Amino acid sequence: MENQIVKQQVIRMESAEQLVIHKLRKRPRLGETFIQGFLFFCGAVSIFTTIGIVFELGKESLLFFQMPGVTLVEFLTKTEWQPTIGKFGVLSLINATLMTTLFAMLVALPLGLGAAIYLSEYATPRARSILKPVLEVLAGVPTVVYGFFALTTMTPLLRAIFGEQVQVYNTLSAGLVMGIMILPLVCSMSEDALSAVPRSLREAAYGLGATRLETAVQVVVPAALSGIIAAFILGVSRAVGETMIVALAAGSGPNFTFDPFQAAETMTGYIARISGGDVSYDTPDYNSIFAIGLLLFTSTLLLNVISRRLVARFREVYE
Amino acid sequence: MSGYFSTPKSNLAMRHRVGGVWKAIFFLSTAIGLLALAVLVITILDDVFGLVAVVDKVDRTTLADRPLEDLEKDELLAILDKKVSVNRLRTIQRNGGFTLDEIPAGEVYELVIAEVVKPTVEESYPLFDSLFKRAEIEAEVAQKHPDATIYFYSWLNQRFLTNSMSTTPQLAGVRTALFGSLWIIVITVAFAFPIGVGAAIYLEEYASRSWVNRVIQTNIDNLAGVPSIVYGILGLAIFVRTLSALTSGKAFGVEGVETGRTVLAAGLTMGLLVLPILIINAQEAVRAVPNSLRQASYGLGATQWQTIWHHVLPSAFPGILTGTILAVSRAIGETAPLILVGASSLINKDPQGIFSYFTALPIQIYNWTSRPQAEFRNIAAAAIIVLLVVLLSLNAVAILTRNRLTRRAP
Amino acid sequence: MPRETLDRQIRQLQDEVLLLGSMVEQALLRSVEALRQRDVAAAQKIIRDDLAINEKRYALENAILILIATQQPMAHDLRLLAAILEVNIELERMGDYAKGNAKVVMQLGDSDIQVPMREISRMAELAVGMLHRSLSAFVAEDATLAHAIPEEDELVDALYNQTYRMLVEQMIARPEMIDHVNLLIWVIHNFERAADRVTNICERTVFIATGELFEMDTDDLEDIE
Amino acid sequence: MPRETLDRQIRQLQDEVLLLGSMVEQALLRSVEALRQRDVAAAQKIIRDDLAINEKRYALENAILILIATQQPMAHDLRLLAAILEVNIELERMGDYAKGNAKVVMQLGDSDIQVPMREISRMAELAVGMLHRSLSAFVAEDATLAHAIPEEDELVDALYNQTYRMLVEQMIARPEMIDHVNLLIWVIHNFERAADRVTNICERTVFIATGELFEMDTDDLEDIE
Amino acid sequence: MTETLEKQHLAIETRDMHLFYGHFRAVKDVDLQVIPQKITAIIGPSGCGKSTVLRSFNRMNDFVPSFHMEGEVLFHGQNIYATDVDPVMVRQRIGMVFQKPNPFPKSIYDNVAWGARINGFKENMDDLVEQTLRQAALWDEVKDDLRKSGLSLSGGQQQRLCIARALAVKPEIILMDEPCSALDPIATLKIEDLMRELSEQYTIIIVTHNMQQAARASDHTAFFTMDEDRAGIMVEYGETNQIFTNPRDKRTEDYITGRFG
Amino acid sequence: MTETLEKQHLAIETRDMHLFYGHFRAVKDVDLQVIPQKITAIIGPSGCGKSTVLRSFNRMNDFVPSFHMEGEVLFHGQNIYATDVDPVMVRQRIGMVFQKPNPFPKSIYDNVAWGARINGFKENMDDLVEQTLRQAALWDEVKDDLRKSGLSLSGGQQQRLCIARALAVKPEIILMDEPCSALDPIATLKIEDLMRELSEQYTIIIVTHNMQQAARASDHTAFFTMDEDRAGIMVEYGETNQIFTNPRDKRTEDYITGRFG
Ligand SMILES: Nc1ncnc2c1ncn2[C@@H]1O[C@H](COP(=O)(O)OP(=O)(O)OP(=O)(O)O)[C@@H](O)[C@H]1O
Ligand SMILES: Nc1ncnc2c1ncn2[C@@H]1O[C@H](COP(=O)(O)OP(=O)(O)OP(=O)(O)O)[C@@H](O)[C@H]1O
Ligand SMILES: [Mg+2]
Ligand SMILES: [Mg+2]
Ligand SMILES: O=P([O-])([O-])[O-]
Repeated sequence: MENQIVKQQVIRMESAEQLVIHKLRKRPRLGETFIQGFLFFCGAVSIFTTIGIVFELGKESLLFFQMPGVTLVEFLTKTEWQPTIGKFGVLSLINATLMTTLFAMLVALPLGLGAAIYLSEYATPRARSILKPVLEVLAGVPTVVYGFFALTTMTPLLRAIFGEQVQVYNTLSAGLVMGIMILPLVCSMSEDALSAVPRSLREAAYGLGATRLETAVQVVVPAALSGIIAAFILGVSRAVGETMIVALAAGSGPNFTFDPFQAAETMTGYIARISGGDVSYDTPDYNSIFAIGLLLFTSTLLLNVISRRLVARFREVYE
Repeated sequence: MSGYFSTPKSNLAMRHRVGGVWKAIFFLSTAIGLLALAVLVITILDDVFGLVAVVDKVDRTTLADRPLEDLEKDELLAILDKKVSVNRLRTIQRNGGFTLDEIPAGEVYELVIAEVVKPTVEESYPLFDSLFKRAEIEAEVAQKHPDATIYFYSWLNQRFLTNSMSTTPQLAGVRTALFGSLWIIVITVAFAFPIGVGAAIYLEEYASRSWVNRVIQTNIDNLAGVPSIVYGILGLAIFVRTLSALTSGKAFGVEGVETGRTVLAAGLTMGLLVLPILIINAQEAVRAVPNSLRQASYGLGATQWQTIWHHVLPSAFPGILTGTILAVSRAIGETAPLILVGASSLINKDPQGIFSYFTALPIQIYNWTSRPQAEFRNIAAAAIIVLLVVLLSLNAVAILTRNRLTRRAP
Repeated sequence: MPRETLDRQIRQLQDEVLLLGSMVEQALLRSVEALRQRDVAAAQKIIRDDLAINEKRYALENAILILIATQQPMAHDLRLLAAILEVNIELERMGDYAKGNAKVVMQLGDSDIQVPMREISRMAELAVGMLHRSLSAFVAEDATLAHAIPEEDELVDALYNQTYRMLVEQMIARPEMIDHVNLLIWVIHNFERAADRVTNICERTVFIATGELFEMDTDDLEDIE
Repeated sequence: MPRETLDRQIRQLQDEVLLLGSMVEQALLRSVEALRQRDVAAAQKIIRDDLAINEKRYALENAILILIATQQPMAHDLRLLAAILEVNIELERMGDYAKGNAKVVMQLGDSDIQVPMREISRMAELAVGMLHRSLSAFVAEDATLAHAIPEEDELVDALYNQTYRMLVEQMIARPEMIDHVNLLIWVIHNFERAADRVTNICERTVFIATGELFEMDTDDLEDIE
Repeated sequence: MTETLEKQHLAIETRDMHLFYGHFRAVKDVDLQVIPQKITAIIGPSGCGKSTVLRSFNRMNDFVPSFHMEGEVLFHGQNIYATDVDPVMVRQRIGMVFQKPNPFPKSIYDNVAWGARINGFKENMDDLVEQTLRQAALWDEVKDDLRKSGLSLSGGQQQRLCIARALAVKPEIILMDEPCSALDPIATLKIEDLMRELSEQYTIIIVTHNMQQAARASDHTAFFTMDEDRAGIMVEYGETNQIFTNPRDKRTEDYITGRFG
Repeated sequence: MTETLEKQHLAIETRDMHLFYGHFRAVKDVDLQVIPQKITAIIGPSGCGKSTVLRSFNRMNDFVPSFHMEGEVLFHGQNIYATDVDPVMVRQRIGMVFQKPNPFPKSIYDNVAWGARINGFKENMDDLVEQTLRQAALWDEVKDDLRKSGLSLSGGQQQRLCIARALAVKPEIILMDEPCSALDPIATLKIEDLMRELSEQYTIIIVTHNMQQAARASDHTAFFTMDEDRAGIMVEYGETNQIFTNPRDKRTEDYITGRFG
């Protein structure tokens, strides 16, 4: 009797087994394969973009350097930039770029970090939930507006303070306003890094009898350091690549000077000015913007790569 | 401190003092940031509103015995007929795409002012001066422009929104630029959204750790940091020059557009520009979908696409949407690439399709800002307000949509 | 209310205890019957059946250990299990008494000794009755009942003393029967001890119900054992 | 190696078992001495001291329960605790035997019964020796030793039989002494049972060491008890 | 215990199973025979490969790119890693419940119905939902509002919802990876009772860190540990009762008595 | 038990303590008397306010803006919520160890030294670090490389590092909020042994979800539960041995035997 039951069960199971083998067998899913192919193409579009950038910049730059009178050495060492008369020293442009960047970072770094610390360590959640978006509005304002701001407010302000030595177009004004523009970026990224530091770390510090400042500066900031540095570097990269503020406020016309009150054209400003009118193709002017573009592209790329590395390292620790 | 907790050796008082000082410093940093925002807004408002001193080229009282505003349409038409050449009238009608008979009295009135009265702003004053130093201003105007009328003027007005470009600040408007910007945005989104979301899904859901995918990912991350002007150069080289046959519409038999400096080229350039941002935002949204959800789905015997379509995308959608809108608002404000692909601030004809020449809001702002006359600064400020309003409403839409979607699917 | 598994398993254990208890009760009663009938075969059967009692005891003990190891009983559950362990040991011992009686039956054979059957029967009934009720109280965790049962022990003791005297008289009367009479003394002694052990079961019942372990008073002569 | 608390507490328990064991050994040996001296005072002391044994038994039992409730012992630890619980019960019972002997001493008073002191002493020595070694084996978890000890039970049984015969002869010779001789039979019986109980301790030792619970063979006449 | 069992009587059988992440051998040479309609627990120290083993039973490991395996995992006598086997199909037959309750952000009803729906369930969905929710001992608590979001339930209820969801696909085996580690003790006990009931119809394999849970809730227990090269090995496999009262291997004993490491 | 104790002999005493988050009364009317140099466990179902109570003992709740309390928490007879008491000082005297090991991303040495340093410790820091690491039973495992990051340790080691770090500030009381819930059973038992050793010098209060842990590791146990309005209340408080073998309150019994809810 019992035996019979077992046998029946075996039979039932065996037929189940047939069923299973049948059911487990693979079946083609064409739709899914097609979708996956399409999605891959979407991912690849960005590669085409990069190739496009590198190829175009490279090709035109090559044309530029093949033009008579243009040498790479001269390009990188001379301080005078007058393509129409055959002077190709990009240093004056670079110098102006560095100056505006420096001024920008002098504003953005301390204020951005200070604000970030305030928001993440001191402000009540309610205050933070209001203040942070308000600050981020600053980041959303188009840069051409900042250019307007530099021209109509910052420059008159500087002239009011420092007098007539301040030219209408000057790198200081552009740089300071750029700093204001970058401040929310630095603040927001730093704040993200700070608040990504687990609450438990702060509680640990408080639990040891630390004050708020000690906790913030000695525990939270070091823990978020690579994230903060990444924010700084990204800020620098942003400043280097920023166009509209300098185009409007820093002046048009290359000028190799260290005087912050003087007008001086940056790399981006130059590109914008030259291409603003109807440039005719294959002129020195036209080709030079590609060479400068290439310079811009490589330097910002470098900064971004470093910044991203740091963020990745930061993530590794806490995620 | 009392009782048990008062230890003489405690360094606490000192530590609390230092803490207080630094707290003040940190707060100050935040305050300066906020202050900057406030000053920015005030600067703009300062320029948008204020007193103007206006001198009419033709005295209004010579045109009619009543104030011009009160005239009937046919009376106004009569003035036009009398004072404006037939050719000029024809040009106006052709450019505007209307005939004088169709339009309402109000618009005819505008024409009379613009073509006959031709008021010129001799002097404009910023808002705060206008409010607080009105007397001085009146005195100054009375002295410099004895026949000017002074009144309080908002540079941001209906005419500003509906007029197209003009070389006269009072008559210039942003309609063409607004349409240009809208066209660009539509093209940008149509191009970047599907590709961006697709790429994000590919990278987050399908990509294995092969080098191809790593390269794609790194590449996208780095593209996001490339200055916008470089995209402009790219757009110039590719869309405007190399592909000019396509972007000018010649390849499709469209006539009348000679170069590739069209809305399409600008939209595609902007599309490339926002694509990495959009991908990264979408990736973040997709990544934020907890893995447990996917596992749950797979564990029930779902295929990969079923999992993505039914669970990952719905959950990520609010995030993707906000990410897209953020990317779009970036595109609206971008100026530099448009300069390179050849937006021309002098266009006063609305774009008729993707193969039209165009101008855009930020280009208009840039152009007006860089002009020397003070009145252009006023309309630049007005255009800035328009731009900011567009941006803010987009953001508001983003936030609202996200909130609604997240509430529905908690 | 979770812990269904634990509850079910505890109920099973309690059932097993009752089963073991009734096996022991049967063995005790059957040993009296075997003595009455001088039925050697029945006695042998009792001895054989004691193996089953022993086995059940070990099985129960093992089950309790497994339950403790796998179910982490606490508080009342744990006290209950500990108590079952103890009751289990007591029951097995009582089973041994029945076996002892059976061996006596075998050794007596058909000797013409006078067995005070009425008294022995009465003692057995009393002891088995106490056992039965103590197990009911145990399973029901009825502390009141458990408190009442040990008092009946006095009856058993009285019967024991009475029967003991009768047997000693028989010894004196028939010295050649001393060996056999001694065997009968074992028998009544076994019942007396069985009743004694019931007290322990009652102690455990009170322990489960209240968590208090205390010795119930059984301070009487038979302690000389 | 964590579980220091559990290990320490188990060691303490084992020490307590050894202590209880030595209390019981003392009580048994002292009961023999009291019998030899017919020392009623000493006997009374033994009876009083039995209270301490009982108390210790309950304390140990309680400690084991607490340990099970709080330390979640498993596998070997759990078997050990269960075994201690069982050994604990056995020891307390053996303590009762000593008390029983003491009561016999009190009842004998200065009756002129012939006590086979040599044999009883020898039995006591044997039984206590077995107990002592069984506890050593138990604490050391020495299964080999535990297997060897029960075999000595035969010696005790043989002595029991021999002494029993002597006592029965005395009964026959002096029927007026039957009551008192019966008391002496209790005494030798107590030692015989004590030796028997040692077997249980050995069973538990094997159980701890191997996890196997099996009854050691003690199938001999005294099972008629 | 297992030698006498015919292979068709086993729910899952592994043969010489080795599991790798890249070059790292995470689990070594496992021969495990899971008895149907019983609860089998896998216990062992952290990192010994419990989850890896469990996830190899329904090819959840396929999603880890570096993962590969050697040997066989037999289900109804068929190697589920054979090339012509569709992992999606495997997962329909062998369901899974995860460590953290992970209901879909949908209604309770849809949570249960979704899996059945994509697998082509055509009959009365309402009945299925009710039936599986009853099976998962959740019906009474949620029947008043099946439209409520699955996320609005308490942790323990969510986990039971996840179980109901798995049942709705009509699997034969349910894998559970520490299903109670995010729950409080009471919710845990409820899930254990539920497992016990389910084991009348389903084969359940549960990974747990909580030895007591394995002891309480399982019929068979497999103890894993790591050998010198950090590969997980199965040290002992047997009836739960035996493993916890009288393990055969010293390492098992040390682990369950807390004397390991 | 506690009535005979003079108040200066108590490590912590609460009087009519009510704890609120905004308008929600999370914990109601607790009168708890913590015995010094003993381990006191707080157990109870999820959400009954265990953590809230624990964190009120060193004013960690101050960081929750909506939190406020009524009643008194006495430490050496002084209410630590009195207006003139500095919470920073309270936290120096009453240290805390958290659920997830949270070493600073600094070296092992600095992890231990930091707390002492900011609190003005002026003596030999190396000695202090060694001594506290020894106390935390971690010295032997890390002495070879104190420069290594605290994060490179295993979970159990990290938690011991966190304990060492707390000890370095020389507190009198150590609060632990589920210190082992992120650890495996073996690491857990190690921490429990450590607690036992530390209780010779320190008063330890531990919140745990794991009843077995409370049973194993504590001297006294307080059982909390929620009343009808979801406020936490202390149901029973007594010796651990008694609570787990013979609780006085039905609710305690139900909870520890797993029959609650
Ligand atoms: N995706 C993965 N890639 C590489 N190695 C992995 C991966 N998942 C797990 N491992 C490694 O495989 C080993 C076994 O991991 P597994 O998660 O199976 O252990 P476990 O026993 O489940 O541990 P736990 O109890 O902590 O969950 C570990 O050494 C782990 O580091
Ligand atoms: N920061 C807070 N704001 C508002 N309410 C809170 C906060 N923290 C806890 N609560 C509430 O207070 C009550 C008690 O929470 P608490 O965390 O103390 O419980 P618990 O017993 O520690 O629970 P668990 O065992 O889950 O950790 C809960 O109802 C909880 O929702
Ligand atoms: Mg795992
Ligand atoms: Mg808590
Ligand atoms: O069973 P006992 O030998 O102790 O009466």
